[in-house]
Amino acid sequence: MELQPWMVLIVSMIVFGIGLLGVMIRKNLLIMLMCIELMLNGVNLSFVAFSKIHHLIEGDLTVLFVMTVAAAESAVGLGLVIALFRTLRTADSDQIQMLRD
Amino acid sequence: MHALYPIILFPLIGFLSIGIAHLMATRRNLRLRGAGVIATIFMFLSFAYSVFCFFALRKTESGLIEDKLFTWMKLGGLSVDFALRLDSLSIVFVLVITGVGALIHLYSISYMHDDETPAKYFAYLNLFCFMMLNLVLGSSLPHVFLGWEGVGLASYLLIGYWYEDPLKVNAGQKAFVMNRIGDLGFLVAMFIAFRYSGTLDLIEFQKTTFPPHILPAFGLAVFFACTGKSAQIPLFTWLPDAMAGPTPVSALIHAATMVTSGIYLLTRLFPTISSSELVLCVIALTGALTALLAAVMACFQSDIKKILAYSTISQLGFMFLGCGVGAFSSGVFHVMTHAFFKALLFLGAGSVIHALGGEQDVFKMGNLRKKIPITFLTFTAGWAAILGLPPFSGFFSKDEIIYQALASPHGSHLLFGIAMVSAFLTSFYMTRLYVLVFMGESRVEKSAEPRLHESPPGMTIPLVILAVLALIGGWFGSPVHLGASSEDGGSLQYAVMGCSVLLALLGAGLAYRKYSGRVKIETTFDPFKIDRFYEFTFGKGTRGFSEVCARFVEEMVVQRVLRLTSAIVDLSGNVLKIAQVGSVQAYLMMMLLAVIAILAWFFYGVGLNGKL
Amino acid sequence: MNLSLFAFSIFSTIAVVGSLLVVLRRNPVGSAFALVLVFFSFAGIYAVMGAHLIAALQILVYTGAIMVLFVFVIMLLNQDVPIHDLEENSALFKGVVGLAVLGLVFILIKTVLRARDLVPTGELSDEKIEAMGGNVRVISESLFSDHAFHFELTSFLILGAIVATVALAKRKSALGGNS
Amino acid sequence: MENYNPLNALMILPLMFFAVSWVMPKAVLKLYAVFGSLTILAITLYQSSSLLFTTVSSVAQSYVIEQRLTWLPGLGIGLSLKLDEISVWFVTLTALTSVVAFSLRGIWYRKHPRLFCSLGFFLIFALNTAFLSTDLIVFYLCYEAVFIPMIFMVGIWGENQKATSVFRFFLMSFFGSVLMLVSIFYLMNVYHQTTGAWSSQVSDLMTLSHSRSANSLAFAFLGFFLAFAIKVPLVPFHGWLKEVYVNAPMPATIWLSGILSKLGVFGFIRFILPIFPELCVRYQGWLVTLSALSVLYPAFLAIRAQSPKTLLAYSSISHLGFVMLGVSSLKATGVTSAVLLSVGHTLESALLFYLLYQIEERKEGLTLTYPHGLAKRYPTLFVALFLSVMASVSLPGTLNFTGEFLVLLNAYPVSALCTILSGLGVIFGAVYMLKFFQQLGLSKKIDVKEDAGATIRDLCGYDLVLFAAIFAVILYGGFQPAIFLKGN
Repeated sequence: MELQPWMVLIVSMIVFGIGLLGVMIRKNLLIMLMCIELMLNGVNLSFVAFSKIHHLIEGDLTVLFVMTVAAAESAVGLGLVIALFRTLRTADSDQIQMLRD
Repeated sequence: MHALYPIILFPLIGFLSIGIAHLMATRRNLRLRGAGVIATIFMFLSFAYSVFCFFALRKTESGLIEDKLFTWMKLGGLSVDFALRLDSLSIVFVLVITGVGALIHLYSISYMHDDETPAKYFAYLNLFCFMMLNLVLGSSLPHVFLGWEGVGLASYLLIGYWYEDPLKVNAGQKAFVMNRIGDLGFLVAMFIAFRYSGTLDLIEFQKTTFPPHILPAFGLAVFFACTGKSAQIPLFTWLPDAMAGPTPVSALIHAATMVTSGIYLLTRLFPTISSSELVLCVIALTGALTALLAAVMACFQSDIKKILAYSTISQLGFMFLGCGVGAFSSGVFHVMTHAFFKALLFLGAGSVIHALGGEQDVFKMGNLRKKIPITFLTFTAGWAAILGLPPFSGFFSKDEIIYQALASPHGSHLLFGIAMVSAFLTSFYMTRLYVLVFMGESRVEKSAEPRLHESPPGMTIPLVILAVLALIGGWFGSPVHLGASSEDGGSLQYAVMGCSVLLALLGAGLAYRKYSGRVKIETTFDPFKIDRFYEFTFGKGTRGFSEVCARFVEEMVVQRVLRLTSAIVDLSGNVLKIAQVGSVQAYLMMMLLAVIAILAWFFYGVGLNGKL
Repeated sequence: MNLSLFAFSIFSTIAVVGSLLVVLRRNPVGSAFALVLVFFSFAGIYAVMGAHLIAALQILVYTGAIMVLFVFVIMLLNQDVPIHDLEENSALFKGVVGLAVLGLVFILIKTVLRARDLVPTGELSDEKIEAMGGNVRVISESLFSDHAFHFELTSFLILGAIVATVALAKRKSALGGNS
Repeated sequence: MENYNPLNALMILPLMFFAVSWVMPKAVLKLYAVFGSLTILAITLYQSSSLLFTTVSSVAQSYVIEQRLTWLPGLGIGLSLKLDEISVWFVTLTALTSVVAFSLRGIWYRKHPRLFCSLGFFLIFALNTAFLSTDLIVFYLCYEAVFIPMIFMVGIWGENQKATSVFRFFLMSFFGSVLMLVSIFYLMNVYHQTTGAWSSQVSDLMTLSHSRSANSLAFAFLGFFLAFAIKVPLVPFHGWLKEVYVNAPMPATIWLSGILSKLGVFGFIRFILPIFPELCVRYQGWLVTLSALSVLYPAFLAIRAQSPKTLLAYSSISHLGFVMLGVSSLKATGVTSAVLLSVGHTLESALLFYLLYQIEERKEGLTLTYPHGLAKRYPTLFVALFLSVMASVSLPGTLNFTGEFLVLLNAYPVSALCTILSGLGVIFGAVYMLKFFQQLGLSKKIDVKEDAGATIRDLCGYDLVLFAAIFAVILYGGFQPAIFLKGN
């Protein structure tokens, strides 16, 4: 039995799901950010898998771009966490609801 | 072809130059002198040119001079030229306007000598003459309407000339609005005319035959317009109030020219108007009733100008009666003679007021004949003319109308009777005025006594000229020949003539008896209370209705619906706000569920029919 | 079962377990290390699949850059203590979320399994890529020729991120607080 | 440059001024705004001179400038512009109104001047594009874009109850325009079903009236009608207007009454009449009745108005009722006269609001409950006010009279009753405008302090020239309306 791309896809979906689960049930902003990274990784993996399936190179390219975005995102996201923590002394997402109402 | 535009150009130049100069002077806090002289010169130039045109007109074969200036409106089938047209009817009016107008300009120079802003006054006066000339020279209905509204504007400005007095301003506003009410009739008449004839040219559109059911509507609309401008029932109440303006204005606008434009219009449209029996009947009856009503009201006034104002309304009633019985030429004849003697009377009254330093109450005058002899003599001429004493001008024109009211195919005994009673009342109230002012004992206030003086020549010269015209003006006969023939009626006419002269003398005698000795002071009394009736019905009605609109319709319905809508939006916002819990997890949860739902629908909902 | 499949199964097991650890660890530091584990195993999967460039970048970018950032922030904010936010959520909520996520994953897996029957539309099969000089070369050529513009655009993105981060870090009272 | 279309200048120029206004030094900003709007006016006049100043219709047809740029080819949406004898007036009026609005001193300069300036230029851009566009979607976008500066202007520089008024303005206008959007989609969909192609071009959608029954288009007709009726506004939909006019800063009021209301009129002429000819005929009675109501009812409200701005706001609705009466006569001549009257109304209301602002700047004229007696102290201002009031009561010799007269003349065969009722509006117009004029200008002000207004001089210089220029157009149109009527 060979390594088939669909197997990779299943793994990617599972990791994506676990990341999503984490975003939803954790309230610590840092961990939520990590879980978002998990989700992004899951998607990256599926890109590579689809690239293999379709015999295209664009999937791999997209992963490169996603990585750039992810780096930028985590930089800004962590900057935000720091800024928020400075003002509110917490990293709990439920405590941050100033825009409500 | 002959150029006509100089007639209207002179007053226009006068208006613009004096107006702008006045404005520039006021900005620099200067008082402009000499404006009156310039305005008067322009009017005399215009008059001279009109006389020139008069002779030119007599030389033409068609009896018509037309001067097209430019195309005004052109849309679809409509084509309106801005053209002047002179014929035997309009030349009468042009000569009266420019001639009497020039005299009144001359008179005004002295009369307004002490005024603060004479330049403004003369600018307005020139504007009025310009508009009035447009009215009578216009070749199409919109052009006449231009003048029609323009004279209303000038009248508004001149009535409210002393604008710091709210009463005067209100009088001006009243005049403008009531004229506007009449103007609606004019507009409707134009719409009807255009709809059924496709043109608005004064001559062209009358060549078409209107459907019989539309003819009365057209005629009544025109007549309604005339009641506004010429102060007839039901729109006459503005004219007495219009006396708030300077006296020469009353003489020019509210006696000699503007108020007669209704007669002009009816006469101009007489082929169409006179083809409807109903319209003629309404015109005659309204005219007769106005003549009677105004004459009665004149008997109860104590303000010298108000008496003359009611007298004007009454005389206008006579003119309409003349038109209504089909004797358009008699109406126009009376317009001419009336212009002379009523302008004379008003200017004489102005001279009296001037002499007394602004006093207008006839019960504070008396025995002035020695003090102001020229005014007295000329006023006598005017008085005799309006009474219809032969050989003064009023005799010829008024008696002809009274005679036509009886003899014309449209006339009747009723109209004749009303006319006779009105004529009697006319002589009564005019003699009352005359006696109270010039005869009897002096009731002039002691303080005013020493200042009594005859007016300067600038005022007396026009008086004399007008007195001469009032004397001989009737000998020319009617200047136009339209409608019912005014041929010699034989013995009936002489009988009517004799009757009316007798009645006039009777009225004069009664008034003399009553007012020549010691008189009981009468205060102004309004027997019909029409003004108050209008105020209570239309005035209050309009304000009340606007109040209802604002309070109920606007507040209760329109704004409430709007508030309700905004409340609904608010409410739905509040409902949806519940979802905004402020917790990221909750938002994610909603998003997740939505994504699942969409995916499930996408893959299993659509896919159910065989795709997946 | 060949070598690549074997390696793949090892890596994927580590990845899944690591992911679970990321989610379930109380201490952010623990989560961070589990995440590193996941990143490494993903790099392994990429390598097994022949995407060598991505595998290398995965380690460089994620583990090298992003993870360092995370750890820095954790230390900076003194978050290296157990956090009991997981217990704050009600069991019901967690259950519903779990079910929903499961459902989503189920749908996704069901969907991607269709990929088994897909006919390749592109021309760059593994063999061809080998012939053209390998994965890295092909990607690079494509990146710097066809997609050069997009590549340049990402530099703007990063520039923006730098500016934003500096701005956020600099402003003491970024949210109007009075610290 | 061979593809350069002159119409682009009408859109690009305002955008350029919009952008540059952000970097202008505040000291020269006012000058910049006036200069910018004058430049736009000059360019507009130059670009459209061949259309504008001709009096012949047949020639005018060939001057129609069209251009097409596809944007979403799949849906047939694209930027297609057309400058014809109708839109040319509205584009010119946009520029002219903006000159007047920007010429107001002070009011917007106190707070965020750059923002105001740029919003103004953005407004010109959006209006120009809306008036030029023959593509419904593009028109809709610009129609909505016009709200943005308006809402900002009222919201930031407005008075007392700006929040409520902005909200209502937004609510009602948005209500209408969303309906219009739905109707546009509906029409496009019907067109797709009929022909198999997508298009949002008026010229394409016009053909629907041949192929589809009137009933199937009734829904879209209603949507368009509501949108434009609210915009104009016609009477039952006028609820938002008073508050907005009164609370808006004066330049915004000038824009609102001068040109935004004309957007609704333009919509009726450009879109409703050609796309739904049968429905227009079917509901003509309603259109005419609503127009007559829009003339009369606001006139009654204006009679009891306590503040000059309220009065002018109502008078504006009343005059627009006349315009709509001309449109709803459904005749080419009626529409032409409605456009003519639109021009007259824009000029007249811009002048009145402008002068009212001048009066308010002299710390006067905030209420009509007592006389102000301006005549004595500011004679030129008073004369200017008088002339504008005379234009407003449509005295013969002004553009407004020509317009009103022709409108009524064309409406009379349609409905004599409604025409006469509208004619009553002329009378009430005289009543309330004279009240306005009298209370502001005439009589004596009670307890007037002699040198209260001595610091500010009479109307002069630039203001006077501006007034004279605009009033000259009104007078010119009063006697020579040929270029407005194009020999139609």
